[in-house]
Order: sequence, then structure tokens, then C-alpha cells
Amino acid sequence: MSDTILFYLLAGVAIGASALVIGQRNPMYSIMLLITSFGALAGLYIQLDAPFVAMAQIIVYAGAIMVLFLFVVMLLNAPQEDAAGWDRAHPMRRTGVGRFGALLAVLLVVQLTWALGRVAGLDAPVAGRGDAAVVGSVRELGRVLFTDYVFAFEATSILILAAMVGAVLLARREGDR
Amino acid sequence: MHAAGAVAFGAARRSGGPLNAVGGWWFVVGWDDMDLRTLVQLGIIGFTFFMLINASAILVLAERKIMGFMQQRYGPYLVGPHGVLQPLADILKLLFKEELRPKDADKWLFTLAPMISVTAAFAAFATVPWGAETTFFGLLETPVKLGVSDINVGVLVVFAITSMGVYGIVLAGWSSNSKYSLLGGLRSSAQMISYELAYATALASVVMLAGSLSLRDVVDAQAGYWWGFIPRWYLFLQPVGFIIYVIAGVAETNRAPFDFPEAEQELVAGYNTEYSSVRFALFPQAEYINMATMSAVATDLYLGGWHGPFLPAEYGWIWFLAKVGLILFTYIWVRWTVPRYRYDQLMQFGWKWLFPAAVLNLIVTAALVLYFNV
Amino acid sequence: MIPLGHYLVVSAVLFSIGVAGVFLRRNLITILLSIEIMLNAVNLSFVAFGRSLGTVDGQIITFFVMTVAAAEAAVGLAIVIGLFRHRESLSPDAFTSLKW
Amino acid sequence: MIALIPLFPLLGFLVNASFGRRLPKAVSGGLASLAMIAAFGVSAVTVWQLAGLAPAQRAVTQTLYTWIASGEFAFDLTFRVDPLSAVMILVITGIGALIHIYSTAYMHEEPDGEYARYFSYLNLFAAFMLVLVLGANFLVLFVGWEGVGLCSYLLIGFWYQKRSAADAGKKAFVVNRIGDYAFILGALLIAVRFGTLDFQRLASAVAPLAPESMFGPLSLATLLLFIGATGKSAQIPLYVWLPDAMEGPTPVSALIHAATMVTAGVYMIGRNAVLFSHAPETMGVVAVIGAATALMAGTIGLVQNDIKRVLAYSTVSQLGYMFLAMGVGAFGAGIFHLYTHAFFKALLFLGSGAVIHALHGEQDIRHMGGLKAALPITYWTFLIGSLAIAGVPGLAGFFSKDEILFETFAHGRTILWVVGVLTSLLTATYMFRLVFLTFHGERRHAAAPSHLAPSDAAHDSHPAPAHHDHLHDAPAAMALVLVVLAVGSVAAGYAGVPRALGGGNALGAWLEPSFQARSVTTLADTQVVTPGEAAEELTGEEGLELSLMVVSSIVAIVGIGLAAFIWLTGGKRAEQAARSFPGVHRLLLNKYYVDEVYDAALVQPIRIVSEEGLWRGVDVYVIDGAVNGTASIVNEGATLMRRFQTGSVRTYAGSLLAGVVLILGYYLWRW
Repeated sequence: MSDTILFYLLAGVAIGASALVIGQRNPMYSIMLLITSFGALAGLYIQLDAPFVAMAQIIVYAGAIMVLFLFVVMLLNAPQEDAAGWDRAHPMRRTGVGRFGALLAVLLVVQLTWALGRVAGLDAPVAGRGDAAVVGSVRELGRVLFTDYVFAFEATSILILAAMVGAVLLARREGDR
Repeated sequence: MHAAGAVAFGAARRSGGPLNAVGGWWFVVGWDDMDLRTLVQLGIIGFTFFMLINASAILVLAERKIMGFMQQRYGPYLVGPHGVLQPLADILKLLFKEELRPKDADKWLFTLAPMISVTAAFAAFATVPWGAETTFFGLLETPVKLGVSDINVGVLVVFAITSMGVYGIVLAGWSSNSKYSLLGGLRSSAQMISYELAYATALASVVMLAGSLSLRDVVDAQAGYWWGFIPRWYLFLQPVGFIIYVIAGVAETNRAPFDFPEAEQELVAGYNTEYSSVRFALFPQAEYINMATMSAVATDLYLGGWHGPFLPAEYGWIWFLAKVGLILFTYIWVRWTVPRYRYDQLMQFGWKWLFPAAVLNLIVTAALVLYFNV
Repeated sequence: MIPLGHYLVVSAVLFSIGVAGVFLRRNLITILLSIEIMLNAVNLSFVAFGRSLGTVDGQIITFFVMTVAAAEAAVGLAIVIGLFRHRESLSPDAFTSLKW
Repeated sequence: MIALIPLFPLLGFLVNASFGRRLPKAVSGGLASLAMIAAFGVSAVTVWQLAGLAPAQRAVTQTLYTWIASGEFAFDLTFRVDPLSAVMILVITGIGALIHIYSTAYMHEEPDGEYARYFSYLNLFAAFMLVLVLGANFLVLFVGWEGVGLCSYLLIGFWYQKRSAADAGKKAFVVNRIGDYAFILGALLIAVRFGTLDFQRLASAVAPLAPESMFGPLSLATLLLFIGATGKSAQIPLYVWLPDAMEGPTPVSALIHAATMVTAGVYMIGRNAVLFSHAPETMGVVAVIGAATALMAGTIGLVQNDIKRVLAYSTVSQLGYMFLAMGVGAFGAGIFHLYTHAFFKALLFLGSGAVIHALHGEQDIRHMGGLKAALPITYWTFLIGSLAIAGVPGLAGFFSKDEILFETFAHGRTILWVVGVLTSLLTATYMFRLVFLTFHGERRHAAAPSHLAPSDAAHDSHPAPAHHDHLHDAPAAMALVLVVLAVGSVAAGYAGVPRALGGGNALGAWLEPSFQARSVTTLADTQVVTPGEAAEELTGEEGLELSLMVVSSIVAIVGIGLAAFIWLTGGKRAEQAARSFPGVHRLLLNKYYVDEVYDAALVQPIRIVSEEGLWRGVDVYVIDGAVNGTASIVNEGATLMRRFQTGSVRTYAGSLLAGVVLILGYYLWRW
């Protein structure tokens, strides 16, 4: 029972916060709200017996990536959405694509929920199979990560390296070496 | 569902603040054990909270006293015997101050920022155990663990919540809409991100040794002695890791020689320039609580927690307090001894020395664990 | 216990919110945030599926997604900074020179 | 443990390849040699432990990790040491180490960078060869197989600035490619047929089958494998690359010829003994080809004038011997000869290297002679080597060669036996022609520095030293190696003294388990002729063996005598012999025009077809036309599509999303 309540609470927070993220004009607020939503998601992960992922979620997303966003916003110090005169004149105004895209998004969620409604066996309790202790154990996670997925792991490390170099190269001003 | 429990406890702790466990138990004799356990658990939580609140006060006093001592003067002396009540006076003064907020400051975030940092500071202690299992001298049938909660990824929780602490400072810097604050905020975010890496890596090597992410397991892995007299503390297996941890801890808590977010000489008071009264008071409190958490975690990870000679496990928490006190003293000592770095030096040090050293330490530890399974 | 479907619905809703955000907001940073929302929605469904299958693979894929997200954020923000330096605007409509 | 053996040379390669050019010569060379010595040590220990086991389960397997796994069809990266590979690794690491040491002195005039490059290649070569012999399945073996090919290319073309060297490298590579192609086909056929590529499982899968009476899939597979072998170890028709391989530095030739590379084919057949012995057809082919190659190479060797070429052809013919042995099912004998041959051929090559070194790159034996006094060590060691290869009783070559001949005769292949004897006569003759022309008689070489020498003699003139004014014998490192190898080529034979001479044929007995399927306890039910059984059957016929020995020793002596008769008395008789059969002489001098024939029969047609047909026709009209057409279509289309491109990212995203929604909706509607 308490689980169910907690679930709806967390899900509600996650969805509401995310909705506010995009309903927000001030990126600073958007970031804070997104962090809230991430927190709620971490709670959901804990409910799914994935405490490690939950912690990683908070550490990586909330702790690192979002700080990066915050940093950039503070650096550029351009909080409000700007609409320069010439880009008002631009054919692709928000009235066009924006509303269209929003409509599509609504359509998408309708479709998805419809599809989910038609798939059988989704009302089985999520924690039906598997032992929570095993699924939640960091040991098991590490074992699988470094045996079955070791190649993907290495590839990811290379990806990170490339991203790092790229970021440094891109963010560097022309002048400084 | 351990971790979910931790969340619940986190909520419960704030509510169960004033309830004092030590004084609390004798009039509940006769209850059945379950309620008793709950009550005792709540009591422990409350006690922890209480101690943390006091920690800031005590530390303020200690800091000023030690500083004075090191600078050949008395420090606060008037309030109470030897100025013991000085922190109380400070708090009262701050309470009575007017709350100022700059006109262009961002209303919400300006208020939110100190709350975030102090909440994070308290919450970070949620998974830090501070004593062995005890039955309170036979009061309970089954022993209860001294500590707010014990979950299987405790170390990560501490780390995660600590990394949340950044936002308080950053937001404070940004929202108060003043150059000094902004610079302070930027600096602190950069600094904390840089030093979290070394910090986490140092943690990882200890976790590797203990083979568990639960702080309590880590502590219990350090019970006993080598050759009967050297305690099995990871300090001796991880000297480098310990040093890295302490340095990174200093940087994480924004204390000298790494106190850039609030470098008085450079940016008036950094991120809390524009703050006043209680809002202001929350920042130093958060800082001191963070210090306490840092030291407690260091004690659990490297100094064998409550394990120590001469005392039965029941009284292990005395050892714990002693060790924490030692580390805290070192913090203060360092602050009043070492001059502040230059900002680029800080970054250089963090990225080019501390982090590589931590990684190297990690690799070596991994090799040791793998081949000699120490 | 909560059925698997609920998590999936939540994930679907989150994803759509992210999609909508990409179109509604006119600030590159917010658009990047919306992308993060989408990624998280996917993560949620991964973990939920993994749990319902009783394996840890879902969590592991989540790690990889996080890594990719980190890389994407780093590069994306670097690009944003570069664009902002280039012309003092963060609106995606300000950068239409893909035309040539 | 086993994985360490190839690992050491690999490390040496990595180090030398990455920072070799910054290291001083002593370090890079020393490092490489040390790596080889370490590998030798490890393999010695391994073999020692192996010998400790009972003959039945003498096979240590180490699986590093699963390489490919698809369904139940899985390949592991597995190393296995069994008696056969034990012998091989000992030879490779041992001889290899010696050659490394030799090279430290030989290549000393190279600049540091080149020096390091040379040693890195050498180490890589050894590493791949070790992988080849240690591999427990076709895939791993193939890795080594290809790697060896690569390294031979790199090393033969080591002096890539020189056109001839580069071409020789390319030739070696291409010819090997042809063989490798057949090899892959064979391996695939086996994989399809038996569902495994692991040698042991393969053997135990094949052993129960009856030998194919007529040409069946097994014969086909083995034949393909054998073609691969001809490519690697220079048999007819793919032997042409080996003589050109002389373009490389002399120690490389020694390495290629003695320890590594060319022995791969022989080893591979030995490794699949069970497989081959179930395909009599292939066995016949192998034997005939081997014998033919032996004879032909011997005849060519008779008239060559480049000291290294003579040795090259002798290698080819010795390999022919080994294949002959394999062909008649005397696998033990073949491997035995491989092993002895490694010693004296390495010795001979390094000796010739010493000569060339002394003569500042002179390679034409017509410009040598009378070096006996000047280079005593080289002379004596070289002489021992020649005696050994000629099969003079008591030396290494004698035992192995005689075992081969005896087995051939004993298996009733009398014609092949005659050919073999004839070849051994030739061997003795041309080897001693070499000895006499090089070391005896009067000095015919101008003391001029090498750049006056004929162009093909300028091979090793890269280290051309101006400071050598007079002839000097090999420097310490080289001399030491020569002496060690000389001792080896005397003593090596005693590992396999035949029963006829009261020896237990220890090597044969040692190798025996490798040539039969392990899981199958007895092969009695099958008609497989393994050397073990052969030995059992033939113990009664020691008299025959003895008489054969006598014959071949006489042959050897006669050959030497013949050589002495012709060439020791000033080249008159040689010339008149050449004059009396001008055709034959020219034929031999031009190596039977094989290269020309290949060029005319294969290379030119291919070139013409590709130039006239493929390039001018297909490529220009069909392919280019298609490409240009596509381009123009795209161009037209693009000009149409262009107006859809607004450059606004969100428009693109919008269309993308619309597509998603539409497709999803479609499926939902259909569902």
C-alpha cells in the first residue's frame, strides 16, 4: 500500500516537475525543476530495486550534468528566452512548428498509452520475477557489467574521451591557446 | 527496500528532532519490543540530529578558541565561563538581525539556496553509522544499530547528497545577482566538481577493500588487529587514499586553504555576500555540519569507526567521537596554518595531482585486492 | 505491487513532455534539458523492464545511457557556448545557416 | 604460463616499435634478444613440465577467452602445448634467440631507428610464429599464419628503398596470399563438415572414419590445406618467393628458412596428421610434390652463383624432403628433419652472413674463394653445417634424412626413394661446391668496397662500412652463435637415433601422441599408419634400415667427392660440363624459367584483362557511368528537394517526429 502511494507520489512529482521544466521561461528554474524530477526518478529506481542506479542518477545527472548546465547558464547569463527582431520575422516562428510539434507530442503520448493498453501482461506486478536482493546488488551489477558488457564499457570510455576532447576544443575561444 | 526506508527516515528525522533518546527510554519500559524499537530508532535519529545541530555551535566555538590560541590570544572570553556560551550569543544576534534581500535578487532561489545547502548537510549524515549494535544494556531483545540508517549503498548516498550541496552555494551566488556572489558561485561549482572526482575515487578504493558499499560493513571490516597490536584500519592500507580524502574533503567543504567561494580578500564574502540574519546563519552551519560529516565518514572509512582498544563495543561511540574530534581539530588547525592557494593553482592541483594520484591509488588497490585479496 | 504498465506509462508521458519541450521552447539550453528528460524517460522504462525480467541488464544499459547523456551534455553545451559567442542569441531559429 | 611464450616477443615488439628509435642500439637489440631468451626459458620450463606427464595426456591447454561464439559453434582463443608444438616452440625460441643475438652484431651499422625497426619486426615474427604453433584450433593458427606472412613481407622488404627488395617482399606476400586463400577454404570446409576447428576434437572426430578410398571431401579439404602449406613453405608450385626472399638481411633469411615461416606448412600437416592420414589421395600428392620439389630445387641449386640463393634452394629441397616424409605418413621423421634442419640451415645462413659481412656485401661466390685462412671460425662452422646437411654419418642431417628415406622405402615408394637419394647426392654436391668455391682455391674477390661489386651483390651493402680495410672474421656475438649452432647441428641428430643403431628413436616416440587422436584409445580398428605403429611394424627390418643408411652415406660421400672433383680443381671441369650441356645449364641457371612461365601464364593475362577489359571497359563505362548517373540524378533531385530545407533544426525534428507518429499510428491501426 505504502509502495503504491509512494509510487504515485514520485511519478506525479516527476511528471509535474518535467512539465514545469518546459513550461518555464527562466532556464535557471527549469534546471532546478529538472533536478527535482530526477530526484523523483531516483526514488522510482529505488522502488524498482535499483538503488545503485538511483544513486548514480543523482550523482551523475543531478550532481554533474545539471551543475554543468547551471554553470553554462551562469556563464552566458542569458536567463530569458530571447527573440531578436529578425528572428521574429523568421518564417519558422513558434506559432508554426511549436504548436505543430506540441500537437504531435500529445498524439505520441496518446498512441503510446493506447499501445500499452493493448499489450497483454503489463498489469503483472513489476517485481514479479527475480530476487530483489540479487537484482539490487551492486556485486551482481559489477559482475555483469565487466563480463558481458565489457566491450560496450570500453567503447563508452572511448566515447567519453572523444566527447571531452570535443568539448574542450569547441568551448575554447579562438584567441587563447 | 532498505533505501526507500532511508528516504522515509530522512523525512522522519526532521520531525523527530527534539525527542532525546538518552533521556527517553526509561518511561517506556513494558512496551512490546516492536514499538520500543521504533521509538529507540526515532530516538537515535533525533539524537543524531541534535548532535549535528550542536556540532555547528561547538565547532564555531572551537574554531575561534583554537584560532585565538594559535594567534597568541584568548579568543571569545566574555560570554559565559571562558566564553563557552559565545555561539549562543552569535545565534541570538543573528536571529534578531533584519533579513535583507537585494532588490534584483531572484526571490525564490535566494530563499531556497540556504535551505538546500543546510538540508543537504543534514541529510548527508543519514547513512553514517556512529556506533556498534547495542541493546541499550538489555533494554531490547534484539540489538539496534547506532546510526540513522544502514543501506547497502550508503557510501554512494553520502556522496550523492554531498554533491547536492553544491546547488545551495551556486544558487546563492547566482540568485543574489551581484558580481562577487556570482564569482563565488562559479568558483565553488567548478571547485566542487573538480574535487568530487578525487574524493569519489578515494572512496572507491576503500569500498573495493571492504567489498561493500555499506558504511557499517566497511567499519566492521576494520575490526580486529594485525599481529595483535596494529588495528586493522584502512588508514594503514590506504595512506594515500586517506590523505587524498582529507584534502578533497577540505576542498568540498570550502575551507581554507581552498575557501575560494568566500575568499574575503578577493570577493567580499563570496556567495553569501548579500545574505544576512538567519539565511546567512544557515551557510556556516551547513559548512560546519559538512565538516562533521566529512570527519565522521573519514572515521568510518579509514579510522575503523567505533572500533578501538580498551572499550567494550557498547561504548564504541566514544572512540568514534574521539576520532572525529581529532580530524575536526586537524581541519581547524590547517585552516589557520596554511595560506590560501591561487585559483589556477587549485585547479592545477586538483586535476593534475590529486586526481591522478587517486586513480593510481585505485589501480594499485585493485591490483592488491585482485592478486593478494588483502 | 505496482504493475509494469504504470512505469511504462510514466515513461511515455515523460518522453512526450520532452518532445513537446523541444518544440515549445526557444532556448537551446532548455531544449537540451528536454532531451535529457527524454533520455530519462527511456532509462525509466529500461530499469522497469529489467526489473520485470528479473535481470540487471536494464540497469546496465541505463548506465550507458547516462554516459552518453553526459557526453552529449558536454559537447552540446560547448556548442551552445560557441553559438552564443557567435551571435548573441540562444534561439534555435537564430541558426539557420544549415541551408547552404 | 603458455600465453607467456608468445607474449615476451610481442612485448619486445611493442617496446621497440613504440620507443625503439629513441633507444640506443644496445638497448633495443638487447631487449629483443632478451625477450626471445625469456620466451625460450619459459618454453623450456613448459616442455619440462610436459615431459613430466604420462605420454597419454601430454597436452596442456590454456584458453584465454572465447573469441567467437555463435550458437553452439564457438571458437576460443586457445593455446595448446603437446609434444609436437613443444618441439616447435623449442626450435623457434632457441634458434630465434640465437639469430637475434647474431643480428645485434650483424645489423650494427644500421642507424638507430632502422635497427629498432628491424628488431621489432624480428620479435613480431617470432611472436606470430609462436602463436601459429601454439594455436589449438585453425583460427588461432591462421592468425599466426597470416602474421608470419606479414612479417616476412616486412622483413624481406626491410630495405624498402631498394626496388628489388620491395618487389621481393611484395612477391612473397602475394604468393603467400594464394596459398592462404586455399588454406582458408580448407579450414572452412572442415568447419562446415565437422563443426569444429579445434585440432584435438577434429582428430577424434575423424579418427573413427575409414580412410577415404577415393577422392572425397576430406581429401579436398586436406588438399586445400596442403596448397596453403605449399605457399608458406615454398613447395611446387608456390616456391618462387623463397629465393627472392634473399633480398632481406641475411639473419632474416636464416630466421625464415630455419626456425620460422617455411616450417609452418610442415608443422600444419603434422598437426593434422590424423586428418591427412585419412586422405590417402592427398598423401600421395604431398609425397610426390615433396620429392619433385626436392629434386628440382637441388638441380637449380647446383648452378646458382649467389651464395644465399644456393642456400635458399637447398632449403626448398630440404623442405621437399620434409613433405616427402609427411606424404608417406612418416610424420615423426618429417618433424625430426625439420628440427635438425633448423640447426644446420640457420648455421649455414649465418655463416654465409658472416662471409658477406666480411666481404662488405659481396654475395657472388664467383668473387669469393680462399677465405678459409681469413675466416677460420666461419669456415669450420660452415663446413660442419655442410657436412650435416649433406648427411655425412654422425651428424644431425644424417639421422633425420635417413629416417625419411628409410620410411619412404619401407612404405614401398621406391621411385620416391630413388628421387630422395638422388636429391641427397645433389645436396652434398652443391653444398660442397659452395664450400669449395667460397673458402678454397685462390682469392677471386677484389678487395674493392662493395659498390663496385655487381648490383645483386649490393644487398647487404647498406651497412656498408668504409672502415673495414682488411678481411676480419665474425665479431664475437656472431662467432659465438655460429659455434653454438655448429655444436647443435652435430648433436641435434642424437635426439632421434633410429632403433637400427640401438637408439630408441626418442624424438619419434616423443612426438607419437601428437599424430593420433587423443580421445580414441587405440587406432587398431582404423588403417591409419602412424609413425608409432610404423616403427612397431618395422622393428624387424633393421637390417634393411642399416643397408639403406650405408647407401645414403655412400651417396653423401660420393656427392662430396664429386664436388671436390669438379670444383676443387679450379672451375675448368665445371665450365666444360656447362659447355657440354648448354641447354641444361641455361635451363637450370634460369631456374627452369618458372618465373617467366608464371609471368607469361598468369601475371600478363591478368594484367591485360584488368587493364583492357576491367579498367578501360567495365570501370570506365559501367561503373563510372553508374556513379556519374547516380550523381546527376541526386543532383536533379537535390535541386528539387532544396526548397524543403529551411535550415531550422526544429523543422527537421518536427518532420522526423511526424514520421514517427505516422508510422506508429499505422501499425496501431493495422494491429
